[in-house]
Amino acid sequence: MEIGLSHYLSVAAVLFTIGVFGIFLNRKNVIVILMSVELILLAVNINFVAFSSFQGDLVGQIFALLVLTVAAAEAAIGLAILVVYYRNRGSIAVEDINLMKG
Amino acid sequence: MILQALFFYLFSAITVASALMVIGSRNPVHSVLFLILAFFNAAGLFLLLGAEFLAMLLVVVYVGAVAVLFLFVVMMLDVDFVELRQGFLQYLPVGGLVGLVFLVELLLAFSGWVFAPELVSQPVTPIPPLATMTNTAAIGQVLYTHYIFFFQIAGFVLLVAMIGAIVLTLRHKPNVKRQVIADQVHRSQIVEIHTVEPGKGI
Amino acid sequence: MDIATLPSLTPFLPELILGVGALVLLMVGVFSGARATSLVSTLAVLVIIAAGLALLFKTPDGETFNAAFVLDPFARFFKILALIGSGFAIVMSSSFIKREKFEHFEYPVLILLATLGMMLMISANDLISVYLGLELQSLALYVVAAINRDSEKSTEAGLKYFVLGALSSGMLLYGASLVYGFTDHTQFAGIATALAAGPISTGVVFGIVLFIAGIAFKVSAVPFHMWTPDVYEGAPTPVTAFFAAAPKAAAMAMFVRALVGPFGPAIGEWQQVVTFIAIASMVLGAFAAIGQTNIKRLMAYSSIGHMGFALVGLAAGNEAGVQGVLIYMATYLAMTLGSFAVILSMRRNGKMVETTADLAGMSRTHPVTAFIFAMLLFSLAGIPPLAGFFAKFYVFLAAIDAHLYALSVIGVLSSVVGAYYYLRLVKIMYFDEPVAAFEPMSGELRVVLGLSGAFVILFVLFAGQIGAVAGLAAKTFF
Amino acid sequence: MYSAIVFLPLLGAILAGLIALIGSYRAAMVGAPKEGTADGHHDHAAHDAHDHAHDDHGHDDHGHGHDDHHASAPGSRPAEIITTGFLFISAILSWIAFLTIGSPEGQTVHQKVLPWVTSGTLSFDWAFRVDTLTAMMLVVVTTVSSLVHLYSIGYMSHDEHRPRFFSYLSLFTFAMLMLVTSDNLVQMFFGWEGVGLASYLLIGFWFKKPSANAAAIKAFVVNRVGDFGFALGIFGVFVLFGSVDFDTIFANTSTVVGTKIHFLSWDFDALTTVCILLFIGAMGKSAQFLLHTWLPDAMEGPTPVSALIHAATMVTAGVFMVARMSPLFDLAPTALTVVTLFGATTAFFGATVGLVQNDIKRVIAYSTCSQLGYMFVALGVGAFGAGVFHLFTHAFFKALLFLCAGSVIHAVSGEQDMRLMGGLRKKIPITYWTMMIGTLALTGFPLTAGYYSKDAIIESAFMGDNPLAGYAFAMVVIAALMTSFYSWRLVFMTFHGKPRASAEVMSHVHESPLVMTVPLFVLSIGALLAGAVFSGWFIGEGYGEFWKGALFTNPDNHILHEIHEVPAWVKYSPFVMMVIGFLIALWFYVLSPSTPKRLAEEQPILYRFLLNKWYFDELYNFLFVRPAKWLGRFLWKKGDGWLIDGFGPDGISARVVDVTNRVVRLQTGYVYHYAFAMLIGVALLITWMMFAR
Amino acid sequence: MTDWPILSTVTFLPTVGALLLLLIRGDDAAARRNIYWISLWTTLITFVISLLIWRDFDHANTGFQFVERAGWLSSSIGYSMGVDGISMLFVILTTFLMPFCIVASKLSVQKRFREYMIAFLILETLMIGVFCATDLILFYVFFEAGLIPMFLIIGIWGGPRRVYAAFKFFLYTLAGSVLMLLAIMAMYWQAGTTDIPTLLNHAFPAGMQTWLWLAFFASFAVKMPMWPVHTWLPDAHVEAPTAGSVILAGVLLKMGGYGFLRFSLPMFPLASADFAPFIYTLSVVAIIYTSLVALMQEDIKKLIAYSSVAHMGYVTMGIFTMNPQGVEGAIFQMLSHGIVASALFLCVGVIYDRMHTREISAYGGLVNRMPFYAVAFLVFTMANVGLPGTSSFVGEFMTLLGAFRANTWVAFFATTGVILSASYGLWLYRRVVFGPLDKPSLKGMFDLSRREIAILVPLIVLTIFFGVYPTPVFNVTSASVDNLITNYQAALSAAGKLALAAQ
Repeated sequence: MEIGLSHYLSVAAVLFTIGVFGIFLNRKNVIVILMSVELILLAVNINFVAFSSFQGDLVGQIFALLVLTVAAAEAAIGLAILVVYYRNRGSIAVEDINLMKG
Repeated sequence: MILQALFFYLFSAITVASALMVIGSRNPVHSVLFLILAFFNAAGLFLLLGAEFLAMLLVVVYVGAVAVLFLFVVMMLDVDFVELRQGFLQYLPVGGLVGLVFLVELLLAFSGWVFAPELVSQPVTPIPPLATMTNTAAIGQVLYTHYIFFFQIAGFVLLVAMIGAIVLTLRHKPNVKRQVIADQVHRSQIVEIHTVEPGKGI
Repeated sequence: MDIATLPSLTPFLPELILGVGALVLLMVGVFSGARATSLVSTLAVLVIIAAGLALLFKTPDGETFNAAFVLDPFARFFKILALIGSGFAIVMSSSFIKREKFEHFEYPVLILLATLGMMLMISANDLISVYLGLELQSLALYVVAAINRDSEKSTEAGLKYFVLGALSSGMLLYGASLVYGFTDHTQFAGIATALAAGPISTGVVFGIVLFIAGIAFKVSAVPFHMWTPDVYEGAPTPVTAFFAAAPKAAAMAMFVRALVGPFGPAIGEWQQVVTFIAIASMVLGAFAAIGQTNIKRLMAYSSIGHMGFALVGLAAGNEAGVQGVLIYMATYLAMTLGSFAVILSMRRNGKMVETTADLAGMSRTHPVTAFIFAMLLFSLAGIPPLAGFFAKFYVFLAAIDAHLYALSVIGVLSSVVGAYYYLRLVKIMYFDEPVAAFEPMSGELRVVLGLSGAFVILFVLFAGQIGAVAGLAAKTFF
Repeated sequence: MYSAIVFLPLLGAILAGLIALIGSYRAAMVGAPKEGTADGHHDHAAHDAHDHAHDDHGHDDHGHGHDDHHASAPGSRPAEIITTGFLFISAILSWIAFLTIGSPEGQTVHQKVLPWVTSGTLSFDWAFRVDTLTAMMLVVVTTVSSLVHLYSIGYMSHDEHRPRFFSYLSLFTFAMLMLVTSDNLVQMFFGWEGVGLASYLLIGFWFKKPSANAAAIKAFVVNRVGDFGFALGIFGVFVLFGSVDFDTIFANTSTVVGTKIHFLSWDFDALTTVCILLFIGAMGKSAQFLLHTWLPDAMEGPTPVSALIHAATMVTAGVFMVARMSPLFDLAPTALTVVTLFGATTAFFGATVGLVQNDIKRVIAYSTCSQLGYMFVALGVGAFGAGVFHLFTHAFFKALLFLCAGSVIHAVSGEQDMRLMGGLRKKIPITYWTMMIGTLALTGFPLTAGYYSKDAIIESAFMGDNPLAGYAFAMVVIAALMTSFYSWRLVFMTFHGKPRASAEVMSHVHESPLVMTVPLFVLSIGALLAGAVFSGWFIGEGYGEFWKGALFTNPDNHILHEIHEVPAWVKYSPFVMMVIGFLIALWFYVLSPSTPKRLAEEQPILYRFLLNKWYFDELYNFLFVRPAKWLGRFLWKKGDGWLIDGFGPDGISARVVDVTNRVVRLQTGYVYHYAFAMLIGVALLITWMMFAR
Repeated sequence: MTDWPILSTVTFLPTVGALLLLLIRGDDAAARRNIYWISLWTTLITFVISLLIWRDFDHANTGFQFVERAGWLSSSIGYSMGVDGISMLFVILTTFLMPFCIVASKLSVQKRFREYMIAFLILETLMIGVFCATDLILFYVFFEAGLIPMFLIIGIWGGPRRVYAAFKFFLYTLAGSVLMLLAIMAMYWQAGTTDIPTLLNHAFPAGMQTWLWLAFFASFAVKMPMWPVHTWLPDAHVEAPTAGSVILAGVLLKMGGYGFLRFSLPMFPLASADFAPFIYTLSVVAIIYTSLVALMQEDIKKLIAYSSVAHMGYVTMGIFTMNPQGVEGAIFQMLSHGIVASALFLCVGVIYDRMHTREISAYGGLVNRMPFYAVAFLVFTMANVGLPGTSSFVGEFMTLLGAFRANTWVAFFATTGVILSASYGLWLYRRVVFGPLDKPSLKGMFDLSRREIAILVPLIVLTIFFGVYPTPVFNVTSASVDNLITNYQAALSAAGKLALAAQ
């Protein structure tokens, strides 16, 4: 049984969906949201690498490389913001992030 | 081929399962650990696809740096984990439905993918055959030439991340003593240098 | 591949100035400590001016970095807007910095870096450049949103912005990956060729939709707008002013370039999406703003609505439409900066006030400010002969040309609904009895307000010339 | 000359008006602050001191006896002299014109004054067209008007607003002259409405009296109902003839006979439609049945006004108009039938109501109403000359009657109720005798003016060949009986019997001054002789030379010749009726004064029915006034307020606010909701794209 | 003919005056006086210059005159001005009414005098611009921009419910106009230009005409205002300051009628013919409905406002009769209403300044203390009623005549308006002016001041003058109107022939 591109894409799609789920189903913990973001980016990377590999084009891998870089930066910023938020509120429960609305 | 398929299913199954656990586990520490597991297996998938360098990078950068960072923060923010799980299933039906529709549509779209020969002109940056150059070398070959622009910008992104992290979290606590090298080596009026003749004393 | 060939750096000169300037200023800041915020701000403005001058006078059009970066009239137009937006944002924050003890020298540096990101977005000619530029800008913005780190609101704003922003860039990336996968290209020219060549597969369409979703988040178009009110309210006011102006222009530029350029052949697909987004934005912007009492929040909804109007031009997808978007964004920038100059001056007893009721009777206490603000508001509402009218005029002109009648009718009617809340502000300023006066407006805010007021009022005289310039810029794609 | 006739009264009106205005303005501005010093709005309390001279004194219908502390307006005398003088000049010129035009060699005079409107094919000017009919009307109008002016000098001598009064009178005269001299329908309409305005002003002259105001409005509005028809008629004429000039119209009458006009979805005979529409106008102005209700109320005005406007001139404008348009009417037999119907009915109706009225002026008013009916009967049966002749004679004796009534009222300190009069014969003999003459003329006593014209009408009605001629004949004969009865009733109740007024009033009764009695004499002469002198011209042998085509042009119309061949009983019937009426009146009010009361008690329904004028006011109130008010309020509150605003702007804005509240509630502040919204958005778009492709 | 840009001069002179006002500092009596005189002189000079337009106007020329052109938005959307027989008199009307507004406001406006005058002068520029513009976009700009000053005038200097009224006025009119804007754009793409003279000769496809017509109708119907979109007018009138009402009734309402004449009829003749019955219906309903409503009003201004709606019903009816009498009558009616309604509002202003109430029941018997006022008010009431000899009659008569030629039902029902207008007009007059003066608050009233006389007398003179001698007006309008109708008929018959050929 041949493992084709669509297999990889499907895995990526599932991961992506899980990541999205993680963002809006999660009620209690912001860190999990950040991890969900990482999952999404992982899914994207799988996509890129898979396409790159199946097309024989290196650009996809370069893109994935850069995504990885940016994702790391993003994680850093995200965590930094989370930390300052925690310092202010003493909580990282998602439900508490509700000062502004309407 | 069979082996490849086997590994594919293994890696992808674990990736998906651990991804689910990331968002599903009670304890954030477990989430991070599952995230690491997912990354490892994704790296495996990359290997299967022939992207060794990225696989390595994923392990080094993500597992080694990002995931650890997460772990660090989770530990640092002393959150009461027991309480953090309620309400998960409240919106699951609706959300699940929407997500499912979304997923199914994505999957359907992939079926339309064809490696259409008429589409493919020459790839801009073709992957050189493994015989002539390894994946890492090939990436290295283009990253600093063709894609120097992206590389530099990525550098700026990282710089922003650095500045951002510092500006947000760094605090100068007034009562903490810090080493100021400049002060130490600074010559001030208080310190006076006298050339003392040997044997004379001041 | 010829390694010896160095890419031409001349089209890249403004970005170079910004990037290097940011690094230098960072050094200046680090070595002078927190006291240097004002100095760094001033220098940052100078850097922006320098970049602008370079952009206007020293840079030829052209592609560079293997066509990942392009400078064309369209990009030039938007870059000017972005630079103006950022520059004035820094200028306007200077008094705020002094009064609120807001001493982060990183702030101007981050704005410079964000501006760099915007410039890259505007010039992006490759999906990768799009992504990197976007992230450079976004990361900086996440940080500045939360920069008032001791404020709950500010950090909450940063957090929300970050979480949703990350989600949106995930979507954008996913879309980009699909586009890449189904067209075999990340370069815009290649994508366009691939799309033009054959039938457009569902995968590409999904890619485009996800990509649009990602950018729509940046321009805060419905339904990806939800962050906007909260972030506008939570972020420090100068930051909000910045948010409202330059990044919108940059994201819109990218939006236009991506859809009209590489995705141009797929207009049949994305036109409906953009139409939907435009309608939703206009309507929501109009309706939701009515309920607001916080003026920053109100401006947030207002900007949502305005992005909807700008997208009308994009939805038309023709030359006139692009021209409309260009004019719209220019006008929007001027109006936003002016409005925020007023909002920034709303200071009483040493504290900023933010509710609309605080404007009561402003026409008596600050007649000139109130007059200009009223003109800005009428302009935002799209009443001739002010600039806002012409902005709307051009986008709807394009929409009619593209036979988007339903969109046009809904659009103009929602502009009527939207006019209500602008009028309400005018009413508060002019018809209501005065409350205590604000503290005197600082000089630089006066300048900004005066300039934007002059732009808005005198636009009618120069509408032809501005339109011509925008038309020239729009020709880039056609 | 014609310009002078028409415009002298206008000049007088303007001058008198200015005198009135300046005088009252000066009076009102005493103590007014200089503007600019106190921001223009005055401190009301500070000026209360100034209005001591203006206590609100209700006026009665006369200006005499009390209210002596009311100073006359300054310039009253000049105003009187100017207006009266101009009017007399105008009257003299009119007689000259009448004799010139009416003489066999007289020519119709056309005189253009000013262009008015030119638009496409529509074009009309301010212009005079003086033919015999006009000249006759000029005489009637200016003569009666000048006499009324003169009379008013005495009658109004104690009123504080005399300049205004004379200004109105002259204004009225001007408008009436414009009406009769017009050479096109629009100018006629100008005069038509102009007299309406003057009538409105004069009825409401005592503006403090609510009843006077109400009557004034009623007069104007009811007249407007007529004008509604008149205006439509003019439009119809224009559509038919392409012109509104009389000459053009009359020249082309034959071309439109039998043509149809599409009016209100149906095709009608063009001439009939137009004529009926015009006649509606005439009904309004001439107080014909259904549109008569304003005339009795108009008696709220000063009595000279009643004499001038509501007896002699304005109310006959309708008759004049139909006569003027006789070339059209004569070709529209159906329209003439309608005219006959209304004329006969009015003649009867007015007479019945006049039987029981107690207000001296109202009796005469209903009498006028009735007599106008006579005129229309004549017009309706095609005897245009007879109708116009009656107009002519009626002007004299009816003006006389009113002025006499005014003199009576003047004598009894403003009392108008005949039940409180009686026995005045000796005290005011001149009035009594002139009134006798008027009464005789009205009842058609042989050889008086009324005798000639009225008998001609009755005879024409008998001979008329339209379907309702028989009905008309019956009505006018019965009306003649009643006319005689109420006329004599008036005389007996007022002048004979025992005085029923208080002794104090009786002690004040005195004969009117010379300015008032001279007009009575003059009019008496007219009432006595106008018929005898002019009957030959109007309806007799001199007919053709006199009218010279100013009346009908239809060669088949021979009715004025045929009336000489009526049976004898017809010829004597009016006289018999008059005698019977006189005898009954004599029995009721002189010989057996208790009979009327008994009769009223025996026939309460009929009595009330008549006393309340057939309940027309109540009916109209019920049919039109109250529904209109209800409808107005309904449309305002429910239509505009509830429906249009409620579902329009207000409703929409309320819905907008609802939507806003709902939209704002979407913005919950929770990140996961926001993320979910984004997901839904993307999923939605993707799904849409999936199926839309 | 003058060779200087007279139209632009007239249009922008008031703006110059407004800018001059900006130079005046202070809020004391002297400043007030200066502001007043500058404004007055500005408007007077504008008026005098505008009279030159009339003097030099070529009656025989059916095209646009005094044409000015300059580049603006693009080669096909320019700044172009011009007047023809239809628009010229509206310019004069505007410039004519303006000084009255200034004078009438001299004392009644207490607060923010300078801003008030600036708003009015700007408004004048915009109003004149509407009638002079010969480019659709330019027209629209002027047309809509007028909302801003009017909004402020009502909102700042208005009565107690001014906020509601101002918003209603603004949003209602805006909602109508934006659709017109879209139609203008569609026309631009169809014809390639927004130049009105060119568009007048452009034949739009029949199907498109319907939609364009409806869009323009949305704007003009609201502006007119036609039933059932009239409800903003009574509110706006009641709350607006006197001069605001004058301008509103005198000029702003005319823009709707002008728009119908300038655009709907000549540019969309087929649609106009199709929709004429619709317009008739609305007009007749307006005449009867609003007259009945006026009958029951308790507020003087509201009553006059409703009567304005009724009178505008005559105008729309007349315009769509498409015969010379109807159209010229409609133009005349608009001009006449501009004078008469303005004068009525000025009259109301006079007593409002004294009593600060507009309730009819607060008055009564004013003639006792204010004879001059009573005369003036009577003249205008009678003019409002349509008495022959006043200018209103000419317009009313001709529109009705035109309507009779077009459709007798319409004429029949519309003519009932003469009865109703008499009812409410006299009823108002009787309640305000006649009767005994027994309200203590009224006893201190004084008659018109010299300033007020100076305002009202010219209006009286004109009302009567144009009633007696309307020829000057018809001289101006007739050629253009004939041309309009000829083209209209030609377009209709051309379409008819096409339809025949197609069969």
